[in-house]
Amino acid sequence: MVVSANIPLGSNHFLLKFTHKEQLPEMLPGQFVQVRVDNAPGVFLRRPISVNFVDQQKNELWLLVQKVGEGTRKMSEYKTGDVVNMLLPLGNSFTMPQSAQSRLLLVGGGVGIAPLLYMGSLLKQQGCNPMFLLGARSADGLMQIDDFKQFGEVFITTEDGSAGEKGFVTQHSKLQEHIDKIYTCGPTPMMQAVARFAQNNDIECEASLENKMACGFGACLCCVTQTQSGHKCVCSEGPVFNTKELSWQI
Amino acid sequence: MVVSANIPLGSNHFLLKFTHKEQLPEMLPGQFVQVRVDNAPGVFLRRPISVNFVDQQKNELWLLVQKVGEGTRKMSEYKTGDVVNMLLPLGNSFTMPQSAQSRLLLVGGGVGIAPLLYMGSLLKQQGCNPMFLLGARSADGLMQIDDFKQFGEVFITTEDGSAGEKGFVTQHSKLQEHIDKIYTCGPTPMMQAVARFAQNNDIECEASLENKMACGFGACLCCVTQTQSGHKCVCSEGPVFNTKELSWQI
Amino acid sequence: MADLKIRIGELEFKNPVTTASGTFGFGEEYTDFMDLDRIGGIFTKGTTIRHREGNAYPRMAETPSGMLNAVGLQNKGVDYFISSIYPRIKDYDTNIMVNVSGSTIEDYVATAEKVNELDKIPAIELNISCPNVKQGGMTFGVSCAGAAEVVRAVRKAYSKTLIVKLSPNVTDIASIAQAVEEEGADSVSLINTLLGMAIDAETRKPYLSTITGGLSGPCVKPVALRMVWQVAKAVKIPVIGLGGIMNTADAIEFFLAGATAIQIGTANFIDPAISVKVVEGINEYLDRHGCSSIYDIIGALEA
Amino acid sequence: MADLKIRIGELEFKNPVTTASGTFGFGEEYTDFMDLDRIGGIFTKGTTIRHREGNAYPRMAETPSGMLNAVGLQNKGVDYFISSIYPRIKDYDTNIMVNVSGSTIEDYVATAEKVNELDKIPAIELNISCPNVKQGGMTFGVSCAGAAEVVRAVRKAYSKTLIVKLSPNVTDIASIAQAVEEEGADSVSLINTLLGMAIDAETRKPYLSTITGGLSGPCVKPVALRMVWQVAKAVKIPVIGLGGIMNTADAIEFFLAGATAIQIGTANFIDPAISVKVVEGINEYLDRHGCSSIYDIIGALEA
Ligand SMILES: Cc1cc2nc3c(=O)[nH]c(=O)nc-3n(C[C@H](O)[C@H](O)[C@H](O)COP(=O)(O)OP(=O)(O)OC[C@H]3O[C@@H](n4cnc5c(N)ncnc54)[C@H](O)[C@@H]3O)c2cc1C
Ligand SMILES: Cc1cc2nc3c(=O)[nH]c(=O)nc-3n(C[C@H](O)[C@H](O)[C@H](O)COP(=O)(O)OP(=O)(O)OC[C@H]3O[C@@H](n4cnc5c(N)ncnc54)[C@H](O)[C@@H]3O)c2cc1C
Ligand SMILES: Cc1cc2nc3c(=O)[nH]c(=O)nc-3n(C[C@H](O)[C@H](O)[C@H](O)COP(=O)(O)O)c2cc1C
Ligand SMILES: Cc1cc2nc3c(=O)[nH]c(=O)nc-3n(C[C@H](O)[C@H](O)[C@H](O)COP(=O)(O)O)c2cc1C
Ligand code: FES
Ligand code: FES
Repeated sequence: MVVSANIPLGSNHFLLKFTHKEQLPEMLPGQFVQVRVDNAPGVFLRRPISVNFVDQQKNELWLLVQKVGEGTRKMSEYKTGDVVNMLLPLGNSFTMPQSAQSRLLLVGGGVGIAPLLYMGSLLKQQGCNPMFLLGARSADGLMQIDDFKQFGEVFITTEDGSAGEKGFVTQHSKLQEHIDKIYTCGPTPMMQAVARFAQNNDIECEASLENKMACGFGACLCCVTQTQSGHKCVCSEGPVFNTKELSWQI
Repeated sequence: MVVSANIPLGSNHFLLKFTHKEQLPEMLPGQFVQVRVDNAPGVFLRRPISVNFVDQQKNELWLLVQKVGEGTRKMSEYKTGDVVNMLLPLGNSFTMPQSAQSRLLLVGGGVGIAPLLYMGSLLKQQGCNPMFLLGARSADGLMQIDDFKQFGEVFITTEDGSAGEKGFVTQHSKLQEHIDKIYTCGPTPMMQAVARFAQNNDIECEASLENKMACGFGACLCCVTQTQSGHKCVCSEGPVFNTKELSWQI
Repeated sequence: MADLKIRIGELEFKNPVTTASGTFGFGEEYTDFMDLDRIGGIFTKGTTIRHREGNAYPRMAETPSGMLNAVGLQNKGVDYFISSIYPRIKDYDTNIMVNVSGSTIEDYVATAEKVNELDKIPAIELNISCPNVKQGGMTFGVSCAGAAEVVRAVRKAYSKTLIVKLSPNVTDIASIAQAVEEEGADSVSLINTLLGMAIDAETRKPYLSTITGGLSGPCVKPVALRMVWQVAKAVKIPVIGLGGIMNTADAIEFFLAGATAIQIGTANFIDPAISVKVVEGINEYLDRHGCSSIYDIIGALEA
Repeated sequence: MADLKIRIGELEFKNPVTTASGTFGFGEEYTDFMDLDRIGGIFTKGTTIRHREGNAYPRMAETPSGMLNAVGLQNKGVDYFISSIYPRIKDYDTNIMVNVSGSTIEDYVATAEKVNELDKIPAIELNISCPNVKQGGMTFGVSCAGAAEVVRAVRKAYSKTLIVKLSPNVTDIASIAQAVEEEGADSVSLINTLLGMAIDAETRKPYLSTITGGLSGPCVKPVALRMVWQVAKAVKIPVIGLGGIMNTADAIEFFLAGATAIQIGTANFIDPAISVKVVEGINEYLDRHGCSSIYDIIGALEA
């Protein structure tokens, strides 16, 4: 894959766009890629990153990345034209709603909004009207809002109140309205709160997990999460799970 | 140290020039630096490189480097402005001749010519007329010839005859003439042949060794060479040795 | 094109490159990336008599040039293997060897007996060295008596090629290899993971739910090479070498140290097609060095 | 500014950061780069009763995230140390501890006796774990009986703080630590190097003249941490932890695992001023975590 753009977003995030000489394989919403980060000190394993968006026309893959350690820091230095080795697409995907009339809420926190953009774009394509509820610590952590707006209404919370409603996503007023299904990705405590809300209100809920991975394709069994039917691999049997299936203490 | 130039020389070598905001410490001919090569896969220890030249006016240090592995390959990618961590200056030095009238021959092979340029410049400064005998596998491996010519007469051998006399440095016709002292640096077999020639002809000979090093400043005892008085550290008690002192089987 | 065929016990391998247990699933996980038929063999995920859930998450930590794992032999048990996995994988044109793990001698024996019945499984690898399970596993592998005892029992129950996988967490691996050889093992494979630990300085917590785990990857290669070299000198049966092999050069080093075959483990996670590339690389190396057979370099260290 | 003082046996250290034997010469090699008085202590190069030439060159090979060495205890002998080195270093304001090595019990005892006479050497580190010498060295360190025997003998001859350096090349390091504790050691330090090997695939030769050598650097850190944690749980005497410490976070990990002090080894080669930086880093960490003393984090792993 060849880097076609690297766009800084705020102080801690960046958007990488990649093209490929051949046509990109079909990618499903919720799937991820495994990036080999070369020449980064201490980085031995690949780094899993969600598919943020696929631009069919431009044959382009987008990754939205947060700088947290050496691997993502190195990725933040990628330049247009750099060639990056990645495995893709990996994992299962969010499931499409029963009907286009369903009231769908996509709840993202921090960089966990990444897979929701692609999911939102496909929902819109299929005639749904997805709503997005995006949370961040502060306004600086909000990204791609204009992109999301292309595909549906966007609601925002920030912990410090610097944008949208103040508080956590689970405190947003929009949650008072009727919702049929929630798709969520973000920090585990946030997803658990969302799952609890969904459970209490009898809402379908799918969450995309971000467990630590070694292989990314079901070979090592390192990335498991406990489910109603035992340990499941987040990389190959996930990353998307119906939250009812997960053994979360919620 | 800040890279001020990186000049490719032939296909396998390059010349790095560094400046520093403060005045460079005095460096002696034969001394070396220990370069920390960051972000190169598999490179853990520093890499020792000889002082090739010091440009006092420009406050500039030159390193002449051959690409042999990951460390030197990474160095070949340094760009003007890059900041490089190095320890310097390390090691002892070539000793100046008894008299400015001495007939001095500096014999270098391959990238082993590196320290001879600086030594030659200082000899010239002190009123000597050094001669340089530089060997390479082929013309492509000859470097800095014009720089050497500034400080003395230059004689050349190449193994394939593509420049200068064909053969090894020790076969060069110049060696038939009277010589008082030889300074040599290059592949060990070459230096041993030079040392043998010097011994047979009762010529003083100093060789600069390139043993593998871990620390570079006498702490680890990894870099030893066997001498008449036991193991000596090439990094701190060398890299320059009078060849009589070395326990070479010659 | 040199001859890459090697033999372990009665069993012929088309080439000496195999994949290590626990890093290659049951092979199927890799079919998107490579052609399984091109490698010499596959060692399956550790299989036990009963279903095991393995250890709690987190089970993995990255370390300098390596990783720690604490999977803890998660697997669905040998019966599930026989009924559900074996039928899907048995017709690959490569040697499929089941890695037999356990906590008691009875379990090892029972599992080996069941696998003995499978036509297309020509060998087992007896894992007496897993550091990630509370009972059994490594405890057998760290003493000569323990290793001999379990091999003796399994040897009686298992008639095909028996490979015993040794633990590196011991004072004298060569004598354990000898003990195992005496009990009739056809081969020894080494090394399993080194017992290690990782801590998050900021949270003050261990990275693994089990606190300690098994270290693998290039960081362990110097230790693995040394042990292969020590064991190859000490036993007559062929040695299968592994530990940190990332590329062809690493593989060659193990052959020179005395390994008859190699396994590739953690490297599969970084390049899932690496094993096929190493087969090609070995071929190229042998040609370049004028060798007509892989046996020309086995134990050929010039020391 | 937290209190960094720690105590090992009778001996107080101004801070818990010391430098590892064989990687720091006799301290003098580092005075161009740092102020020796700012670290807690220095463990000298291994010192033997007689002059030793050490092993032949080459003695070093780089490995993934580490290095192998086969120096083989090159040193000029204890008498030379006393007459020529001691006078030059004795007045540094830091604890200087002689690393006492040997091949026989008599040699260990004789060396320890001589060092016992030196006013400004408050402790020795008994190296029963060097993998780079043919006789003695590691052979004592790999069995409880051997370790106990040499410590018993030296304990009688040496009246000050006795630290025993343990080998990681063993099945059960905790029981060796216990054996040594019973014989009156005031502390154990671990780990010495892991026995490893490196081969040049192209030339087919080992990189070291001795074929095998001692592995150190970040690659061994997971093993070292695990052993420190095991030993700290098994003994009451303070544990000095080392193996792959490259920065403050690494050092903190060893304290959390149970080390009372740490040694920095191979890292000195890459940054000769690293030990002072780690002292500063520990201070900063303790402040940031609201700790008033280094003892607040020793053994404080939340497991
Ligand atoms: C399926 C999946 C999809 C992901 N998608 C994205 C994405 O779209 N954008 C994005 O920015 N990140 C994503 N992540 C997280 C991303 O993989 C990690 O942030 C990255 O691997 C960190 O690498 P590093 O070398 O920068 O940091 P490291 O040095 O590896 O780690 C820095 C810190 O982050 C912690 N950390 C690292 N990985 C994880 C993890 N998986 N879970 C929890 N803590 C972790 C470490 O413990 C450490 O404290 C995803 C993860 C998964 C499993
Ligand atoms: C005092 C001293 C001065 C030196 N001056 C120069 C100089 O001015 N210019 C220059 O180009 N090089 C010089 N060298 C050699 C240089 O240090 C090595 O070429 C470099 O360290 C190789 O690093 P690498 O990562 O590129 O290769 P690596 O991957 O480390 O090695 C590649 C190959 O080169 C071999 N190799 C590496 N280092 C040495 C060595 N020291 N001796 C023999 N074989 C070795 C390795 O075994 C391997 O086969 C000097 C060495 C010393 C000790
Ligand atoms: C995630 C993981 C799981 C493993 N599971 C097993 C196992 O089930 N049985 C076994 O014998 N070895 C197991 N191992 C050990 C490997 O087979 C191998 O011995 C070890 O990883 C060293 O080789 P490497 O450095 O090439 O990975 C496992 C290793 C890893 C990394
Ligand atoms: C070049 C070198 C020489 C060493 N010499 C000695 C020695 O003389 N005595 C000793 O007890 N340990 C010696 N060691 C081992 C170190 O003191 C230390 O135990 C080991 O290197 C692990 O720590 P590290 O990873 O921080 O280097 C030596 C290590 C190296 C790298
Ligand atoms: S990361 Fe290997 S199985 Fe999921
Ligand atoms: S390289 Fe360490 S003493 Fe010379």
